[in-house]
Amino acid sequence: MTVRVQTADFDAGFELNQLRLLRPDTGAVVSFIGQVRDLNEGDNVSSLTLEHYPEMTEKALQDIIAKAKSNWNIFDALIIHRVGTLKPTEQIVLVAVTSAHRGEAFKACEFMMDYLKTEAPFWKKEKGVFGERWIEAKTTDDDAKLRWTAGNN
Amino acid sequence: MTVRVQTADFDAGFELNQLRLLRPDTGAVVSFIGQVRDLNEGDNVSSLTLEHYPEMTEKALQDIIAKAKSNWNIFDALIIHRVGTLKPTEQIVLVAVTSAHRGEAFKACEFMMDYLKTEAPFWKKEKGVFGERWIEAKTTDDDAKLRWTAGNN
Amino acid sequence: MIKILYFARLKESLKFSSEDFQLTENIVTVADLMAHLSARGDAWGALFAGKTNTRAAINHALVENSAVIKAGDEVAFFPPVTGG
Amino acid sequence: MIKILYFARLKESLKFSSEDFQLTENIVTVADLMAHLSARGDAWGALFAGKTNTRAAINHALVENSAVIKAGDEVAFFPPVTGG
Repeated sequence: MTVRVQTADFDAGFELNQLRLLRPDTGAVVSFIGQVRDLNEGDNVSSLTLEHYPEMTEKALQDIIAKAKSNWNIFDALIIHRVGTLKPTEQIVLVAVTSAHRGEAFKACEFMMDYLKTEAPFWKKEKGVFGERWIEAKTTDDDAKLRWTAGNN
Repeated sequence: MTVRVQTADFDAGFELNQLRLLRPDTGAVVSFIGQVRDLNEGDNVSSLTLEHYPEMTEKALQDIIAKAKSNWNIFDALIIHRVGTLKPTEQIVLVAVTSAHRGEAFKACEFMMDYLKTEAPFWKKEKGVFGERWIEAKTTDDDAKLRWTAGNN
Repeated sequence: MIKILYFARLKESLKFSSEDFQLTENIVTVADLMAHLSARGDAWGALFAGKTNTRAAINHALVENSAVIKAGDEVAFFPPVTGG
Repeated sequence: MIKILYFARLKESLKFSSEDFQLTENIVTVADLMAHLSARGDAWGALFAGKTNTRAAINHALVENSAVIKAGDEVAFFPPVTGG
């Protein structure tokens, strides 16, 4: 149950190895890596700056892991989220989950991403030829989260 | 669209980095790692041997990737599957998918695993205090695959 | 007294990120506080209006606008989150 | 002539993995071939019976038992797959 918020990059392969070897009865590791796209809404993006609410962020991420653990039979979970200014193709976030079998790990990982996108206090601002602009929240992210409470899991 | 069947282990971190950097507009990488559990049906397992149908395997895996590509808007996909004799906690399989946004990558990755479990010609035999035994296919795997044709995606 | 924090687009439009604030009898909920702040005019008027659909947290937990504020709380206002 | 391959549990119970086989007029489908092989007796009788629910492939593609076999095909029999 590890949560880290950091400006530094992370080594996804190292983290996944650590996580999967925590228990010898682990059968499945599902992970999500999010990275900065060089393109958003049709415009070239030169950098992305992530602001967050430091006193709240780790608690919010731990709450998301706790929710995932109460919903599915998972062994362990990890969230690493970067803040600060990032360039296209840099990694932003790693969410990884282990379990005995794949079904629970897939669901828990996607659940965690859907909650992270709607409940963790991060805000993105992007720079490009257009100048600077805050990225708008997507209603599709709210819809993605609502799926999990609509009995559709 | 890479498929590899090999006895050697793989470096998941290296593979994920290669995959995610293929396109600068990649925003999401979803991956599954399967590993040998030290426990199956309540019995300790000392090793697992994977047999396959060499002339058919790569084609079957490429077909699974092609199906995923026709169903979802994904950029690229990778399947590495090991054969031969493996010990508990060794990696068996890596399935990874990239896309612009996470929803498509999650669905495509789980789809590929569900099809791999029911259509790719691999067979597992495990050893332990119980002797040797072939692992039985699970009807839950057939059910998992059928979800994708029942309009429930 | 409570502490109020502002993040992202809100912080930028106000040009500051936090203030200490004296609760009064008629400010009971987050919605009451938002109405009070909006009445300051200028950038404040736009703060909780329009498409930005401001979210609030009390003591580091997301809350609805009907949540009750008490002395000593840390109240934060921010736009819908966009991490991940 | 066709080639028949056996994998996993089937290969083990037969103690060999492949054979060349002469198609006859009354063997048209995979199901016909399975019936013919079963009639050889001993391990063959059990091969396509019981819980093992044998799967078949023709020329490296999974097929139903109603699929038609033609000269030159590679037909494979194996248990339900268990990779991943």
